[in-house]
Amino acid sequence: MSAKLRPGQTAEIAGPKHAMVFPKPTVVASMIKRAKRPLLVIGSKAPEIVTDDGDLIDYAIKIGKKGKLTIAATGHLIGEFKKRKAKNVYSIPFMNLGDRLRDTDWNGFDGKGHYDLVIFAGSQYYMEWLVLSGLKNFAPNLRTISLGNLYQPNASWAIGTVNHSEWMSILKEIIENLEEKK
Amino acid sequence: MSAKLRPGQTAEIAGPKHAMVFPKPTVVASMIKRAKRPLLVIGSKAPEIVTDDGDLIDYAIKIGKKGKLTIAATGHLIGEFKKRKAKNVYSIPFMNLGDRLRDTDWNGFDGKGHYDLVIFAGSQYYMEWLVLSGLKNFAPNLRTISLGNLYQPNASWAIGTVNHSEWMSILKEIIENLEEKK
Amino acid sequence: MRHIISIQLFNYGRRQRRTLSKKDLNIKIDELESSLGTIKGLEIQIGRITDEEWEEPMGPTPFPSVGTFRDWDKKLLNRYKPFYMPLCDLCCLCTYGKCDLTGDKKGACGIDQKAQQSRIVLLACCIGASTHTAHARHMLNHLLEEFGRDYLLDVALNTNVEAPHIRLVCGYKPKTIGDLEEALDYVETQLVQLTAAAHTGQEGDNLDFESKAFHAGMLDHVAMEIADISQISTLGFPKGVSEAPLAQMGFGSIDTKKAVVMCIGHNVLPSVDIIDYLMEHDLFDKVEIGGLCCTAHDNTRYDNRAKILGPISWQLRYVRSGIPDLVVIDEQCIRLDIVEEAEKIGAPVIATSEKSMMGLPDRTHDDPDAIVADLVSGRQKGVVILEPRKVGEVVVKTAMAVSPKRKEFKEPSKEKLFENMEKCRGCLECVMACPNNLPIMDAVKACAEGDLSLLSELQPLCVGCGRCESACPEDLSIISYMYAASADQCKDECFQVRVGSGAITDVEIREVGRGIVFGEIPGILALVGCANYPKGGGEVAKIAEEFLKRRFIVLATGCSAMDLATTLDEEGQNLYEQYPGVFDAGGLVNVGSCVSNSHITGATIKIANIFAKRPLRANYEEIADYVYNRVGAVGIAWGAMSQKAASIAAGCWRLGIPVIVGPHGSKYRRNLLGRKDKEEDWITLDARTGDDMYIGPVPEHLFYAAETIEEAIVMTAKLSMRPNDTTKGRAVKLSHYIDLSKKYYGTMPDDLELFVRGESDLPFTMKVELLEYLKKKGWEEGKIGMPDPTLLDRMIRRKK
Amino acid sequence: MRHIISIQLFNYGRRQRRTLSKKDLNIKIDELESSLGTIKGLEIQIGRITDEEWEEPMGPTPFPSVGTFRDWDKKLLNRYKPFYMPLCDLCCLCTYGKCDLTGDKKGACGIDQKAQQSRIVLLACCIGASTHTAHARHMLNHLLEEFGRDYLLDVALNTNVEAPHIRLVCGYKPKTIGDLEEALDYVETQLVQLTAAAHTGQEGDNLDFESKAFHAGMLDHVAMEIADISQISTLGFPKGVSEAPLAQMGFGSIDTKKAVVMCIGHNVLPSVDIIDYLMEHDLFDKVEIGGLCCTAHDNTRYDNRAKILGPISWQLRYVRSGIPDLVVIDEQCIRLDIVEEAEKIGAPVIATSEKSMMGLPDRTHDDPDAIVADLVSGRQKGVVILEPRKVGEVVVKTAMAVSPKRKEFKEPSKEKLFENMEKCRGCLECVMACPNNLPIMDAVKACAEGDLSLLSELQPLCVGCGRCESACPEDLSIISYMYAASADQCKDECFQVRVGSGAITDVEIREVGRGIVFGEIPGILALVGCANYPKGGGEVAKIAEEFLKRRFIVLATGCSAMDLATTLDEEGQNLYEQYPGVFDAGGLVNVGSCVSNSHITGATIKIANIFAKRPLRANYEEIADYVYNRVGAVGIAWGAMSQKAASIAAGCWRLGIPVIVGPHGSKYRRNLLGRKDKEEDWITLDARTGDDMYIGPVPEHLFYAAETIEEAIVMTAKLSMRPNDTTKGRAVKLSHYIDLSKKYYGTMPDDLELFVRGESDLPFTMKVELLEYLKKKGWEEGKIGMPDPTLLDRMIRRKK
Ligand code: SF4
Ligand code: SF4
Ligand code: SF4
Ligand code: SF4
Ligand code: SF4
Ligand code: SF4
Ligand code: SF4
Ligand code: SF4
Repeated sequence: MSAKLRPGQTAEIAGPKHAMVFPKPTVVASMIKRAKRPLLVIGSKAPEIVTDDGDLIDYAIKIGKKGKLTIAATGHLIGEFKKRKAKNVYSIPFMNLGDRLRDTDWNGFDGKGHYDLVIFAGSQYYMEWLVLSGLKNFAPNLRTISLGNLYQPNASWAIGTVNHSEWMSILKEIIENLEEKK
Repeated sequence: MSAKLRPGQTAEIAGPKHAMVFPKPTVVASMIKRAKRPLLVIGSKAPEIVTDDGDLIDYAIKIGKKGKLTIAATGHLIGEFKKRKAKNVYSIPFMNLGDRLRDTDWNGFDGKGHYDLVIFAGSQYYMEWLVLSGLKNFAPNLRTISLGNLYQPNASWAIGTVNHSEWMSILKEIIENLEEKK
Repeated sequence: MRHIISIQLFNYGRRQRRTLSKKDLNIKIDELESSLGTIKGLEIQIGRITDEEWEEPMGPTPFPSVGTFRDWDKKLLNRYKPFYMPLCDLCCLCTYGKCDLTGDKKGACGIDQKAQQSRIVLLACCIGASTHTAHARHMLNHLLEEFGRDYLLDVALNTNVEAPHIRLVCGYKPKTIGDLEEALDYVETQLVQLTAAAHTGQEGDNLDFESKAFHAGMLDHVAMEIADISQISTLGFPKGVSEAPLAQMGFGSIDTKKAVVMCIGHNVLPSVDIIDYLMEHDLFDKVEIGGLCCTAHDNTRYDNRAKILGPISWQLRYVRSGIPDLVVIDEQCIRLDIVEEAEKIGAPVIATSEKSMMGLPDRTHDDPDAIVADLVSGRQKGVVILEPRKVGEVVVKTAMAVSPKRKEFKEPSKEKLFENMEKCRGCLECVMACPNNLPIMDAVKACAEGDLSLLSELQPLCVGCGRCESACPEDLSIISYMYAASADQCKDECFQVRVGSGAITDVEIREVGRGIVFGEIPGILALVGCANYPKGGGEVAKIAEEFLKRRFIVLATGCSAMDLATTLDEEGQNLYEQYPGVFDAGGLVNVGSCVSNSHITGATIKIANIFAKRPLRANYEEIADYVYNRVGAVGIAWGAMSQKAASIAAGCWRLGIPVIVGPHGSKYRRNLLGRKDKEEDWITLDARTGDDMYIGPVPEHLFYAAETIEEAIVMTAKLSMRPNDTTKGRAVKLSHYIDLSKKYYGTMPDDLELFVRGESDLPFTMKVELLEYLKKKGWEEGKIGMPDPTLLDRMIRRKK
Repeated sequence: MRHIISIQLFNYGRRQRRTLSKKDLNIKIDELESSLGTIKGLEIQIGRITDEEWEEPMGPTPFPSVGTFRDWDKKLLNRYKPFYMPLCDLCCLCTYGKCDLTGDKKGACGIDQKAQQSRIVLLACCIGASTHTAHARHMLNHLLEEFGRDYLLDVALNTNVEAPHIRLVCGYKPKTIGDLEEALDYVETQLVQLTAAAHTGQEGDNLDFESKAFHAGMLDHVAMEIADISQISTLGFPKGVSEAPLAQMGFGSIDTKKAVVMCIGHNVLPSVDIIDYLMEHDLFDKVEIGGLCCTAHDNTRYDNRAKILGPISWQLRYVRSGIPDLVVIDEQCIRLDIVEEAEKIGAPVIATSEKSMMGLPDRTHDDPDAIVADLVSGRQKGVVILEPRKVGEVVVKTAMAVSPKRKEFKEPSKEKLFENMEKCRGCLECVMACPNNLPIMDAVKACAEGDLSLLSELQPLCVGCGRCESACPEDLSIISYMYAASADQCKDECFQVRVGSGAITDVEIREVGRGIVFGEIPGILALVGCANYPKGGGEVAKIAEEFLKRRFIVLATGCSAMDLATTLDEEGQNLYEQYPGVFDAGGLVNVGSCVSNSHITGATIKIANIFAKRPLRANYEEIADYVYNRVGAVGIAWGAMSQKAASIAAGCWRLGIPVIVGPHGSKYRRNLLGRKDKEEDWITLDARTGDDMYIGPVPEHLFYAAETIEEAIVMTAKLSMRPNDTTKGRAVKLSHYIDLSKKYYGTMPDDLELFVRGESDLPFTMKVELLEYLKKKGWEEGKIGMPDPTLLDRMIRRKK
């Protein structure tokens, strides 16, 4: 057994409690499917992340649609979603979002209750790291997933550090598996 | 793949560079056998570590004899070795030893040259942790092994966190495998 | 030798040090004989002889102690609750540790994670404030020695309120540079109390830690004020002039045929001696003096023939260019491997501060020529010279002697700079070590194959931290590669930077006060702090331009003031050249170095005092309440990274001024965020009646890390709103907010209903559209009040 | 109201603040009219009116600055090179980070791992020294207010040198408590400089950081001296008395039928008010006042009817016992969850320091009875009262009212204390969280099955940190279990502790000076610091006894002074009862609280000054050189864990006094270790001739973490050797070293040849045996010199 876990950034070490790495993409999908109030948080690097047929925003819209997730667009990203006519997308600064997610009294963007699973993608690595740290420490009951391609220790689960093509195929597989949502 | 490594102490996290865990005891033995100038460092907790037929000091003496290792007894432990008529044992405070090991000009207790592999057992967990940290950072070319039963992240290799009986059988297996030294 | 005596008065009725307000006295003794001996030229001042001019009665809180403003702080912290984001789950501050504080765990001392995070914030603020205070002390000691205690403070033209922070916090009015000492003593005493509070087993409550951090911030602004007004008064810096002269910045500003001296840091004293030496010996045509960081600003404030090399992030790049013949370091913002790096290019280092001695031998008391000889011969790679007035000669002589011998280093060949590149083993260590995960490996590999474009694209994204090199197992000189790949462009770059103008004058305050308070000037935007962000240059200038066009008053200091000079329009003009250098709507003022930040907060204080006639003396809470509720000031420290930045920001928070930082600012471990969705958080008192009133979330946040520059821009517009805005003012601010949202978010804001108090707040041209929107949102006219806003009970004029 | 003025003199010839040496002047003005108003009762002191008594000319280094003793420090650091052991490989001090500094990597600011580790050491020392300085400031401000500036310092019987640190460091001689302020101002100024040096981008060299840490340590001893001599002078504490009275300590010392007040911390002022109130109202038979940590010592110095509850590590245990009716916290060494813990037993908390407000409401300005009512009713779980003179009434009234209502808490049943034990799920989280990896789980499981023995065996091994509980997923109250398992024993424990005697008198110094300097008294052993080690109680007493028997002078302070009271001989007598309380060979003196540590270093300074007649005034290097080479003092801080301990130790290092810490002291991130195997490291100057001379490795280490108590004992004997030992003295020391080695190591030392200068150094009884040993080792007579040892060139009397 080797202790070597490939980190997302050399000094990313957080603490004793750190993210589990998904054994396979289908687990992500089924986790999302099982969630009652999942939220997908898309960060402002999303347009720079190029996929086969578009960018991470397109993937996000697909995931949102197929998994019936509310989407939070951070930074100034909302415009992109508007352009692509995505539904159920809210704009919120990343810091605000973190702050609200740790508040158990917050009832979500639609006022219908707190989220039970929050999935992150497309954010600046270290900023996501920190928001996840805030949540790990102060929202102990919130489950978090990082879909980024660099290991995020502060999430509950993470994809881990993978290269671009591996990453893309993981995301695709997640999307495919979401289809089957009953 | 799970990122969970069972730590030796909850907050033992050191840094990005941390010990490999031995896949099996024979590897330890062969590493020792391959070493030109190995040193075994025995800490003052050794008499408290009870084995089937004695204590860790007895094991240390066996390892020393079979693997032809020099032994450094830290704390006030030298008396125990003397009592048991062990040879090739030197007394030195743990801090001093660490300080000398990081000095490439030091020629060892016998003046015949620096050690190339240093094996630790029987020390206070956190004190070993720190000496190993000093060596990891400032003696980059020195290979270190922790034979303790709690994972020591700052060593080059460690046994990892195991319970007492697992630990004992690992130590025994190491001793057995040392026999075959040519 | 003259002995001059400063006197502290202890008023035994309080625990705090105090000055007498009117019982002042000045005794001069030319010669006095006593049984103890003879004293000549003795001057005794009891109290402040200057006080006679200050009729204002003492306010409630002179020389406040650690807990004095705790209630005020908690009012703010209750509205802007800290959202903690631990950068580490452990505490390693004592040998009981490391302790795991994850979640609800406690350390061996009983501390919990929130208290720990806020303790680290406090510690950072203490270190930051100590840094400016230590700087101020060093500066003041030297200036007192050189100019005498009686040297009159002369800070800004036509200005009565010379030291708003000292007046506000300490409750006295300094007249001479000697008078500054009492405030500095006070700051030091308080800082030691605060540092002590961070000790294991002292404070335990996170909000009490936060309040203490605010206290450190307040003290920091006093210290910065002392540092800057003492140097402005004595060294002939611009005194609040409009349209300050221009200085040159960039690689292209340096004539590499001259001997080049590179000064790094924050303390202008050694540089002053160098410039004086150059002037006295008429050597400006033989020697270039260029600076990095604040020393650069202050050098140009002293003499605008000095050059600005650039902000902190260019430090390593400049050294790698080989151009500097000699490096002078004073204090702060110094790369700690500078001696090693300078050695590689054959440039000796002169260290000039006890705070930063870098292991070099102390030659303060040696003969200058002997020192020069040792440096020129390379017998010593650097020396310490602690007497500022001894630096000039050594530096100039050494630089001139070294320069001709450094030919081989001064113009390194591309081959040399690109050395070893092909050894890249593709391990990705560089990328993982890079704070921004920049694609370094790809760029290096491409370059090795002859394609320089990727590397030169990296250059503007790189903050020059050197972590990639340090991580590289092949020890590749990645920063040199980046420099080499874009050297041809950047070598000719020369930008104009307006010289730091110093404090805002009373006249300027009087002229704009009304516009700001009633919202007709939409806001004051301060762009401050370091340039440690990717795309240095473009980003900050983009913000500045956006708000200059919208007739905000835009102020800049430190590296930000440099960085925004680097963006040119089609005509090759930068913002300093396009916009007037005046403290007025649409004006862009470089206030100066980092210690000049005190003038920005000082200006908001002066608005309350001079424009609104609020009593200033030892009256912190009322003034802060005023600034918070009425002065639409917003600070952006896009590249803030240091402990100093933390304490400067904390000084803004206590005054109620919101601060936005860049994304890595989230690493400050917490933000102070308002919750616009919670109406109960936005209840304010109406000073006229004492009624509670809902005012909407203005300003929404107090400390806030933005993810993108676009987000920061839109948020700035939003944070400029204040409960006191007139309808006209609010309409202007709303129109900017809407406009910028549309521009950068591609959509209307989704929270407009929280800022429109009544129809008359609506920008006229958008009225119809907006009313429709508001209707959908269920907006009600008048739900949001327009009180005479205050958070302080005692400001209520008529109690119910 | 009386106004009293203190005056600082600035000597313009130097940058440092200075006092005039002889030009002193004292003006009293009963009433003075000037154009500015009338002043009454004004007193002006110029310079030090006390100076007239001090004929000694000013030494070379009054008010030294950060770099003044850098050369001296580097001499020591070159012999005792730091061995760094990072507690973390990362740096997280600024938002550039986290940076990985492993091995030869550098941070984004250019710092390397060694510099980073030493920076953290500096920061710890700054925090530690700030803590004592802030304490001294608070103490002094209050005492000045209460007793007036002119109150005469009266520190110790028959003692002229009242303040060795102030005289040595600052170069003046304080006469009144008001005179202490100048030294305190100086310390604060310097500490801010040092804290600033830890800022990102300032100091870069590890040895310069170390030197700065030494500076912080030196300042710390000045601050501690100020704190202690001001309270000794004013509050009637013992003034260096021999055989100080005894006070009672332990659970058994408390009469639980009375209302029990538990005071935690380091600042006696609130406790003084409580004791005064008890005296004035004759309530000592109704109220017990017990203290933890230094407040406990100082309470008994004020009135030995006060009780010592115990050292820091018993804090949680005492609360869990349910006995305290009310908890008063002042500053330092407070468990930060104390409010929560006290709430669980229904005891209100009174916080009395701005440094530690714990989130409680500030009621300083409220009516005492209103506060009492709120606390007794439980409307408030605690309050802040910042005026020490208001605490007594509230505390006593509240405790007396609360006590009868707390019956249910005061004697918790075993069932209650053992609650939930059976829920243990065997997860081992407790064990992994325990700093000592104690076998908690096994003990809990055994206890759940009725076997209490394992738990009660754990109790003495446990340092009371609570990490196990915090980690336990079942929230089991492990500390309560441990308490309950051994409550029956510990409830009756009552130990005698000698009350802190304060400074060592000049007379005592005169009497023992010779014996110490020539080695006839083998050494001074100081047992200081916290009690955070397993087996608290046994360990420190074991050391003390070993050296008392060997006629060392044994001094103790703080929690160590408490801890060594807990070991009893067959007759039930502890060391305080067995050994005389005198500063002489074989004497055991409790010097006092942690700030009394200044008297221990002060005693070594006084030996140099009073016994050896070395000039004291502003003459630090010479005195340190003397202490280092001649005074066989060794400090052991077995449980040291805090930043304060770091700075106290640093103050010892700069004076050349070796310090041994317990194993967890390795977490201080570095040791300062000599290399006895390197002869070249042990060359010293002979002051008589200027010749270099090999002196052997004495003392071998400067800062050293021992693995076991036995190792510490043997090392203490070894570290007591000094180059200046007479042959007789060396023989005595060697015989202890050999004897203790045999006893604890079961063998002769293997390095004796390094300490035997000539045959006459050999203990007579072992001569034959030793000569044989030495022969084997190739020892040569006279290879090790016996110079008049010095490290300072300027001490050489006859240059070659
Ligand atoms: S300060 Fe507290 S939390 Fe930090 S290491 Fe020490 S005991 Fe643990
Ligand atoms: S120097 Fe530039 S490329 Fe290298 S790690 Fe730093 S930011 Fe990244
Ligand atoms: S760290 Fe060095 S060797 Fe590794 S990929 Fe980067 S440049 Fe290449
Ligand atoms: S802005 Fe930042 S980097 Fe620039 S001089 Fe100021 S502190 Fe240094
Ligand atoms: S707080 Fe910083 S230095 Fe301490 S363990 Fe965490 S990362 Fe390391
Ligand atoms: S202080 Fe230096 S090493 Fe530490 S985080 Fe900041 S840049 Fe990195
Ligand atoms: S309280 Fe005692 S048993 Fe529990 S973790 Fe601390 S030392 Fe270990
Ligand atoms: S942590 Fe709690 S549940 Fe787990 S073994 Fe320890 S006592 Fe039992």
